[in-house]
This record gives sequence, structure tokens and C-alpha cells, in this order.
Amino acid sequence: MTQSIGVSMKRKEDPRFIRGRGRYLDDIKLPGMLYLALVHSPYPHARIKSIDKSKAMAVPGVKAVITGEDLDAAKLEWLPTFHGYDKQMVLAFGKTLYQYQEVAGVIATSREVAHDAVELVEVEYEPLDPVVDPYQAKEDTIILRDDREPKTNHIYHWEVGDKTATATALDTSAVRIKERIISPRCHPAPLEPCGIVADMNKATGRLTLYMTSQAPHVHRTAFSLVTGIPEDKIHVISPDVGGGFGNKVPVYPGYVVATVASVIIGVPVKWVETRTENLTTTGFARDYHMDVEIGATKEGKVTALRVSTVADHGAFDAAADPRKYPAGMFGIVTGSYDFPAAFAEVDAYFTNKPPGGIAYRCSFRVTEASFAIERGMDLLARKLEMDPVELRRQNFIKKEQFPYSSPLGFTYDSGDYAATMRKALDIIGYEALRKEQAEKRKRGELMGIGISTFTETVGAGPGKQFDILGIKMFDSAEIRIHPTGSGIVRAGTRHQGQGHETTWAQIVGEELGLDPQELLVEEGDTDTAPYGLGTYASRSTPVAGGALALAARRIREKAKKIAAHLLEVAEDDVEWKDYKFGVKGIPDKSVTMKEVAFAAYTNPPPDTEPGLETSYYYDPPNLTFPYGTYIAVVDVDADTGAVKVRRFLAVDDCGTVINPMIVEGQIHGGLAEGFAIAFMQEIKYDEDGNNLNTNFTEYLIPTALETPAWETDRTVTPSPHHPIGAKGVGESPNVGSPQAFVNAVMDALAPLGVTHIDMPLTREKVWRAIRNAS
Amino acid sequence: MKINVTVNGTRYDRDVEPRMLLAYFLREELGLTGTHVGCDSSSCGCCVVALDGDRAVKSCTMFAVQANGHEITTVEGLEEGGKLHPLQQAFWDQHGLQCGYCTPGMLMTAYVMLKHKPKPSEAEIREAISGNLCRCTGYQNIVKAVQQAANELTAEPAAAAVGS
Amino acid sequence: MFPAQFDYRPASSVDEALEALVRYGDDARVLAGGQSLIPAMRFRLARPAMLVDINPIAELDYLRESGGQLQIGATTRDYLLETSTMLGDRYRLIADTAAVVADPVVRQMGTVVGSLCHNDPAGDWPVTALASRAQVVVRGKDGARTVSIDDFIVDSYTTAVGTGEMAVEVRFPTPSARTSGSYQKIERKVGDFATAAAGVQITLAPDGTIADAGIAIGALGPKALRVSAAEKLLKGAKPSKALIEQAMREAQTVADPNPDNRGSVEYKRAMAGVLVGRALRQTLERLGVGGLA
Amino acid sequence: MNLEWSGQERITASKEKVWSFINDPASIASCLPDVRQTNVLDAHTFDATVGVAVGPVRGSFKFKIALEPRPDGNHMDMKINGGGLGSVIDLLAAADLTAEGDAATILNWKGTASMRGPIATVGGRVLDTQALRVISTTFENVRNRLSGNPPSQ
Repeated sequence: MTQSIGVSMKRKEDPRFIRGRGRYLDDIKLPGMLYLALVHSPYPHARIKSIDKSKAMAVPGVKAVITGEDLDAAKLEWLPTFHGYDKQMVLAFGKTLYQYQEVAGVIATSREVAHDAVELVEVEYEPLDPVVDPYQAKEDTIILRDDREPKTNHIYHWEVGDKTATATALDTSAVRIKERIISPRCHPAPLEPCGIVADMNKATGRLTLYMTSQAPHVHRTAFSLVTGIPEDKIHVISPDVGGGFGNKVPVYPGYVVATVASVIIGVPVKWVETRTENLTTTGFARDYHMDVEIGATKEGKVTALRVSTVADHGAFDAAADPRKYPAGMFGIVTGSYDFPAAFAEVDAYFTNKPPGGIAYRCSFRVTEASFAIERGMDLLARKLEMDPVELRRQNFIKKEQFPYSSPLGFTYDSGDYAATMRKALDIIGYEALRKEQAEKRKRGELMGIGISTFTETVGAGPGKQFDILGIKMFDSAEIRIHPTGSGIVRAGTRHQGQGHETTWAQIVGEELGLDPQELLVEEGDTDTAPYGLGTYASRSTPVAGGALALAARRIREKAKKIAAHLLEVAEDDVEWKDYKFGVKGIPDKSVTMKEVAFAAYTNPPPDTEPGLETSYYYDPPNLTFPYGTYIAVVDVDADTGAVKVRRFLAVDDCGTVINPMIVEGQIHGGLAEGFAIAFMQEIKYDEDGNNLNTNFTEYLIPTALETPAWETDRTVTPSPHHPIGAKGVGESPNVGSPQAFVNAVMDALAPLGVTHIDMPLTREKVWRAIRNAS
Repeated sequence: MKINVTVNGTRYDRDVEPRMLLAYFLREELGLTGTHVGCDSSSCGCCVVALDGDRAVKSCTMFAVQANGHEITTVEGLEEGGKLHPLQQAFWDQHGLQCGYCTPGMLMTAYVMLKHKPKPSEAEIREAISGNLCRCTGYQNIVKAVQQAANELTAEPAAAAVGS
Repeated sequence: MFPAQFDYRPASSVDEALEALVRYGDDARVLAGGQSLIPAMRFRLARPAMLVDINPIAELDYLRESGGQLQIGATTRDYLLETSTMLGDRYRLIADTAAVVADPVVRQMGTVVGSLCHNDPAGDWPVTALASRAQVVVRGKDGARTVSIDDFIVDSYTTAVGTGEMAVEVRFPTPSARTSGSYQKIERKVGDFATAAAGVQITLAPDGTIADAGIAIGALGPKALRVSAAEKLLKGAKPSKALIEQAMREAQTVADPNPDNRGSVEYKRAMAGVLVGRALRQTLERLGVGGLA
Repeated sequence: MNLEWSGQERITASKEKVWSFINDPASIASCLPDVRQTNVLDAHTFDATVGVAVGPVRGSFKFKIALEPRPDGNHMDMKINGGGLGSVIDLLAAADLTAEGDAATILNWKGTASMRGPIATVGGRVLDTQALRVISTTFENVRNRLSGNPPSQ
């Protein structure tokens, strides 16, 4: 056997996907299955005066029409949100709180008939004035949630850091910047929509839920808590997931209504959302309005950071943040810089918009924080008339400062920010680009170079701090090695394209000296997989990856006993070397793990249990802190406001790299989403609360033609506390890139005096900024 | 309405409602679930199939009744004699897929494109797949995969000559 | 989403199609490429009771030069024009347009005539048809009539095709040798409806003056609009920077856009000028007249 | 999505005649374009079903219409709330009357439309102007009826 970790092994999951043999949710077709379609409110805020089901019920093939009142009678109308501070309606009950809110469900023999009948459900609304802007919500002139006490739209205030010291430091700083920086509402929009097939088997009393789920175990527990069905009677299966990006973490009304219908009718019920339902009702992301202030000395040494945020949470507080962290890991807002003082606060408000606040391809609220600090540093550089690279270099947390205690409470594990930035500057040819820019500026051409030297925190997380529904955010692995030396590996995570079937096999193969090709990885079935918290927030490798390595080491410990037995030496004389067990001092005497596996079943030592399997629940001692330097080079067309991204370089440091090919693929994908967020992706509401981006003709996903070509490289600074030194990478590119694009455009417009434009940087916004400046 | 459609070389006779979209005909009537549906607005291209071998079409924007008397090739029809089509192999080799949801549509769009344009440039590949969305890969490895397949498909006769 | 129920009639000849269109009147729609109609049906905005499918009519699938015209049949797909070598330099505006309609997969189903009949205010073909002074052949029970494109595109989504009629062909006059064109559009991404678009076709006289000019803009009003004032200005004049700037201003005057997610009235109107300027410069460059930037 | 339109009609009838006409639900209802069904509820309100057809988009909207005359006899607000195609359209039409001698009246009108639901985005590009045409055609028909011209559609 040879090395498994660090090898660009081709993906084990691909053979089924390239043949069209993946099995996604909508591919599941059970005998007698019925279909659910939902009725939605056209009003963002309205009282429901009446619902008339009769015409819909009369359509041949319609089996049931379910309303909020029906659910309330069954005590299933309200759903607890994940962090437990709020609850949300399953179907609109009494009033609707956002446009497209689910009002009723129609169950029918086909999708077409269900949609036909949806049109015939007559709902009488009494429109109410909507609250669309979180700053308007703050006024409390219209109270959205009648069901809550006290009567206010304010959800919570959260703060971290030394408020007084920060204020003092800012007040005495020679140079200060202040800007309202908005991370606009957007949506993950994986290409596979969300869906469920709920199958209540009245004979066995078991409820099987096929769900597009990034966290099947958590969903099992949640369904048990809501319905009162014992957890052993619920079986959640998350089949192949066609992209998630955070969208498939929450529990949605469609899931609940389909489940209720299956429980009542006793046949399987399928619900697959339309793209419009996906964009208008399921987990949105961001919507943070951040007032960022940075103080510095005249020489460019930062003195303090203060960020005050207004968060728009929509109609229910269903943000998918850990219980004790309502604003997630927003405290990472000091970024890669050594701030002597810092303070951050977040106030969240209800508005007439759908609930969510999910971590869209990022750890909880890390994208917002990273955007704020990286934009802030550029604004400060501008004010100081300093090269943004130089400002960053001066203020980086230095290599020797790790482990670094940040003023907002994190302990950064490892990093060498200056070295990574240096590498990026060399590759992109920074000096030459600045020279070219200077020449272009003389000719009036708009060229910009944008840099982002971000640090994120991922891998939630240590159980003493992080939980969901009270469940600690550990993760798990189970390994069974078969007699002939192949095996099955199961984890509590659920991949959606990240390549776990390959990388998990590589971790276990590396630890055990087995061929990853012969290690089958299975996830997503709660009957077989060990309990885990799922895949989101870049937690799979930092948490489950640790569990896998440690489970494998447990196997190895037992294997060592068996090896000693086979080698007829004392256990102390056995050493694990070159992926096999040898005898200290006797080079040619060894046994392979395959031989050990066979012996575990055929010839175990007399005092040892037969078999070779184990599980491990890993509670990580700390979060991990991946980082990187991203550089964008852009050209701006002053006539139209169009931005052309000429080059984009990402130099990432995610610690130990398990599969370089997969890591690079993750970075490409995250960069494309960061590009989309910077330039086109937004969920916008007009003043009446109408969603203006209800399908892919208006919610813009870039194609291969708009998306730039990506250049990537890396440095490797392993995490000291992670069993294999890995930090996680799936989200770095999405967290780190938007600000590189925006900084580049602002740099291009610098000669005109333009300092900030809110994302997305549409042509018109850029054009307007240029026109207003000149 | 009664229709006959040849899919991946097999003729199927079915009675369908006129409103049944071709994508759902393939998925629900024929069980060929490799063709996916990702939107309602003809935007995403997850549902692309080949019509009569020479046109890539979005099967969610075509009714099954329109396919009456025509030949459809889906992702399931790419493999020949147990051997992956060079495009399938290239997507695997180049890590041209992650979640796999857009993959069948991408493969079918590229499959038709390479028939008309056997030696596309990178820009031409990006243009040709711009009716297909991908959320995972950032497109770069898809472009590389199509390039690999194009090279292999155009090199094949030469390789065969060497072999004989 | 799933369309509401409808009846379906595949037609094997124009007469058969017309018979169905007459019988079902306003409840019937012609199905050609279906790339606008079917999504509208999926959203249940369009719900025709009868779809008359003209795709089986083999005789409507052609692209030919005949009698001083480029003739395109009602089921001819955009991609055929995109890939045709017949268009050459003279039909440059048409070739330009065919390469940017919707997205490359949609173009393999979508038709030129269907797009004209749909007459989306942001459609590409109405712009190009105006700039190149096309005509549409409309057939009814009592025979065919030829309608100039200016009369054909009546209003948003409304054309001169009456109940019981169908468009069977679009004709573009074959221009003289010293003709070229350019189609310019701003779209937020591939497949998006245009934020603004401009089509230009110019024929140069032997003395280097402009013998004929067609200029139209799209997505900038209730329908594609002809910039007549600019056309008049150019005709007989010698190409110059000042002339182009005047034409740009005329385009801005003609533009009457609606605000939407793509942009404000102000932005779109400004783009009317920018795009007409770019299309004029590119056309003239293609005719060997440079130095106008 | 909000849209605004305005217009003017010159009606060859006295202001009093116009005022009483536009105060009568049955009269106003008869002036709606492509009206399929009306039902007068009381002296100031009525229901109407109006056909909508633009290109491929065909359907009908059910409106509840409330007339709110100002006591001065010069100004009328019409609140038109309704829905169809899974969406909601709220129209507000305001008419101001000015006498031009005894035999003619100038009717200045202003309309705003707000749309919610699928048509606001998907169909907005199709239906925005159509919504306002309901108002403009209605006032045109008021003019034609009172001036003795044939109605527009």
C-alpha cells in the first residue's frame, strides 16, 4: 500500500453520475404515491379571511386539501426553529407574513392535477401594510408577530468584545473610516430543488422520509420532536443530493405537509418544490446591514474595529445558527488582522420576507464578517493613501502569534498570512499590474486590482460552545473492515457534491494502509449511519474527518494486537510503518492490514474479541481557521458599466490537503458563486414586499461565458489540533472572493473618487457611480 | 394521444396527455431518470437531450407529443457496449462534476456540439455550454473535460490505424 | 410547473394548420419552436385550449436566397442561421443576431418567424427585421399577404397576424455587395432578455457615402423601434464621428423604455445611444471605414 | 411593482351628467373593456370579471371595484382590487372633472397599478401596460358613451 492522503484520486461517486444513474429525490417513485402542490399567498402581509377548498376538492384525483387550521387542530401548525428561540408556521394561519407563504396544500394523484387544483383553492385575504425594510421594522409601528411577547419586531441583540475600549480607541485614532456595508439577501439555489417523499407504512408503524437533506439525523430528531413519533419509528434517507450550499439544512413547510398527508392517508406523498418556491420561500442567506468603523494610526497600524449590524431575518427567526450564537461566528470580523480593540453587535428584526438566514456556502455569518473587514481595510487604505497590500502586510497577525486569541473571542489555530499573500503577489505579478494600471489611468482607462486576505472559521464545533436543538455539534464515523480487507465506512455527514465517498476512503485508507478503492463510503441513511450533525458550514472535514481518522486509529490499535499475535512478538515490539505492521529492529518481518483483517475473523488472539470494527464520536477541541489571498484584476467599460474580470487568482491555505483535485474543484465552484454574489445574484423586494427574483430568468446564475477562468495555488499550514491537520475548504472561495471582486472594481473607479458600491455590482450601479463622479 | 418515440435506440409506444413535457415522459413513463429538471423557465439545461442525434434540446421546453416519430438520446444512451463515451470518461478524469445534477444535461449539450464542431476552442466550448447552468464546478473543469473528449474523438481514427 | 390541459393538433401542411386555426379561433396558438410559449404555459400565464404544431410541416423548414431575398421558413431554427455559411458579410446583421438569441440550446429549437410572431418587446429578431427592412408572409384561408415588418409588429406581443392566420416566412431583401451590419445587445447574462439592443445595417455607395441605413433598437419600448430620424440623417451622408453621435442622440430620443430589474429608464435610454453608436462603428469598420471611435 | 399612467378625455356632455354617470356602478361597469360579468353590490361597489389577452397570455381577472366620490362633485377615486393568474392587481384610478362650458367636460385621470405574485415578475413584462389599459379604455368608453360614439375595446 502507498499514500492515500494528498493524492488526486478520481472520484468514486462519479461512475453513477456520468451514466445518469444517480438517485436523486425526484427519481424516487413508490407504488400508489400521491403528489403535493402548495397554494401561496400573493400578499406579503394579509389577514386570511377564508379559505374555500370545495372547488379544488371537486377536481377528479384530488385526495385532500390541507390548511393551517387543519394542522392547528392536529397540533402540527407550529414548528420550532433550530436554535429554539422562535417557532414558525407550517401553513399560514390567521395571517400571511411573506409573499408566497404556503397557505394550503393539495394532495392529488398526479403533479399536474395537484397544480390544477391549487388554482381552484379560493383564499380571501385582507391586505395589511407590509414591513419590508429592517430599519422600518425597528420603528415598531407595525408589529408583525401577534403570537409573540413582547410586541416588537426586534428579535435579539447580541454583542461581543470590549465596547468601551473600542469606543475610546476609535475616538482617539488619527484616521477613521465609517461605511454602511451591505451583504445583500441572496439564495443558494442548488440546481436540484428541495423535496420529500414521505412514506408512512401503517403495517410497520414506520415513517420513511426520503429528503433532500444536508443533516438527516437532525431532521429525524426534529420530526420526532414535532410529531411525537418515537425516533426509532422514523427513518430518514437523504439520497443523492443535487447541491445544497445550506439550502437543504432547514425543515420546510412542504416537508411537514407531505408527511402529515402520508400519515393521515397512509400512502407515500411526494413534494418537489418548483424553482419559484425554492427562491421565494426556502432558506435565504445574508441580509446583513453592517456599519463598519476602523481606526488607525497615520502610519497605518489599525487601532480598533467596531461593527454594528442590522439583520433582516424575515418573518420567523429560522436562522440556522448554533443555539448560543444567534449571529453565528460573526466575531471572525477582525479577520486576518491584529486589532488591539474590537466590538461587534447585531440586532435582528422581523420583516415581511421569508425566513432563513442560512449559512450559504459558508460557516455561520462568516461571509458577511469577512466581506465587512476586507472592504473596510480597502476603505482604510484609500483614506491613508496606502497600497491595500501594504496596509494588510502591516496589520497581519504574525506567524509567531499563533495560537492567536482574537479580541472577539476566537483562538486562531495556525497561519502564515504574509507568506501566503507573498506567494499570491508573485504569481499574479502584482508590481507589473500596478505599472500597467498607472499607464492605463493616464489614458483614462479603468482597470482595477482587488485583494482579499481573508480568514474564516469553520468546523462547528466544540460541544461546550456549539449545539443545534441542544445536540452538541460533534460528528461521527463508523468503520467495518471485512475479513478480506475491504470495508465499509459510514459518517454522520451527507455530501452534496463534495466528494466524501472518495476523500473519506482516502482518510481511512491512509490510516489503515488499505486501498481507498476497496473502502465503500455510505452516508445519509439514519438507520445505518452513526448520528451526526450533517454537512454544512465547512464542518465535514474538520469534524467528521477527525472522527474518521480517530476511528481508523482505534481500528489500528486493535489491529496491532492481532498483528503481534500473527508476528508472534510482544505488542510493544510491533510498529506501524510504511502502511503495515513491522517488528522493531527486524526489517523483513511484517503483516499487512489485509492479513490482520483476515486474522481478526479467522484467528484472533485468544484474549481478543473477534472482528474489526469501531465507531468514533469526535468533539473537536477548537474550530479551524482556513485562510487565503485572492486577487482579482478587472477592466471596467465606462460607457455601459460592464466589468470584465480579466484574471482571478486564489491562493488558499486549508491545512492538509486530502485530495488536491477535489480541493481545486471546490475552490473553482466557490469562486463562481462568489462571482455571482458580487455581480448578479440577489433576492430583491420592492417597497410593497414583492419578491422580484422568483425564477432563474430574474435570479441570475452565471453561465460558463460570464464566469472567469480561475487560477489557483496553495500554501499548507496544517491545523495543529486536527487529527490529520486539515481545516476544510469548500467555503473559503465563497467567503473570500466577493470582496476581491468589489475591491477590484472600487480600485478601478478610484481615480473618479468612487469608494463604495453595494453588491451586486450591476452594470447600472457601476455606470451610475462613474457618471455621478465625472 | 398515442405516440411512438425511439429513445436510446428502443422504440416506445405510449399514450400520453398532450401537456406532458418530454422530460417527464422520459423520467416518469420510461424510468430514464438521468434527465433532470432544475427550473421552470428553460434556464438551467439540466434536462437537455439530443433530438434526432443532431440537436440539443431542453426536454422541459418540449412536449412529449412533439417527439412523436423522433429519436431521442439521453445520458443513459451515451455508453456503448459497456464502454463510457469519451465525454463521460473525460468528465470523470477532469473532475468535471460534483453533485452530478447538471451533468447529464452538460454531457448531452457537449455531445451534440462536438458533432457539429469537433475541434472547439475554449471560448467556443464556453459559448456552447452557456445554456446549461452548473452551481458546483465553476465550469473550468467541464471545459477541460470537453477539450479532452474532443481531442480523443478527433484522434480516434489515427489511434485505430496505429493499432491495426 | 406544469401547463394546464390543452388539445394538440400536429399539422402536416399549412392548409391543415390553417384549418385548425380557423376552427379554434382565438383559443388556438401556433406551436413552432415553443421556447417562449412553453415556459409561459408552464407558469400558466399562457393557456391556449389548442396547440397547432407546425413542426411536422417539412416544407416550412428552409433558408434560401431567391428573387432578391433571403427567405426563412416558419420552422427554421435560429441555429441554422448561426451556422449557415450562406449569410456571409452581406447578411452580417442576421448572422450577428442569430448568435446571441437566448442561449445556444434554446437556439436549436427556437425559430426566427416564431420570435417575430411572439413579438416580445425585448426580442432580438424584431430589431434585426426592422433594421434590414424585412417582410413577413402571412397566410390565411384566402391566400397569402406580405406585410412589411413595420406593420407586422403592432404592439407588445401583438402582430398583424389575424385570427385564423399564420406567418409562414420572413424575407430579408438581399442587399448590395457593400453592405454590412452589426447587432449589439446588453444582457445581464446569457439567456437573459436584453436590457437594451441595437441593430444596424448600412449599404455604402461607390463614393463612400451611405446609400442606405437601417437602424432599430430593442427592449427600449413597447416593441422594437425604428430610429427613422437617424436613418434619414445617415442616408446620403459621409460617415463621420459627428454623424454617429447625432444618430446616438436620435436613438435616445426614440427610446421609451420601462424600468425593471434590468435597469432604470435613464440607464436604458443611455444604452440606446451607446449601442447604436457601437453598432454603427462596427458596421462601418466591417465596411472598411475606420477611425470613427 | 408599481406603474403610473395618466390621461385626459374631453366629453361632450355637461359636468353634472358625467358626474352622475361615473357615480353609477352599472354605468361604469358597462365601460370596462372585455367585461364578462358584472354584479352591482350597492350604490358604490360592484364586482366585475374582465378578460385579459396579450399575446399568448390569456385569462381573466376578477375585480372588486369601489367608487369613492368626493362631496365636491369634482373628484372620484376608484379602487379596483382583484386577482387572476395566481396574482393580484390593485389599481387606483382617480378622475378629476372640469366643466368646459355647459356642454363639455374635461376628465383628467391618473392611474396607478401595483401587482403582486407571479405576474409581477414573470408576467410583468407582458401585463403591466395591460393593467393600465383597463383604466384608460374605461375612461375612453365613458367618453364614447356620453359623447354618443361607438365604444372602444
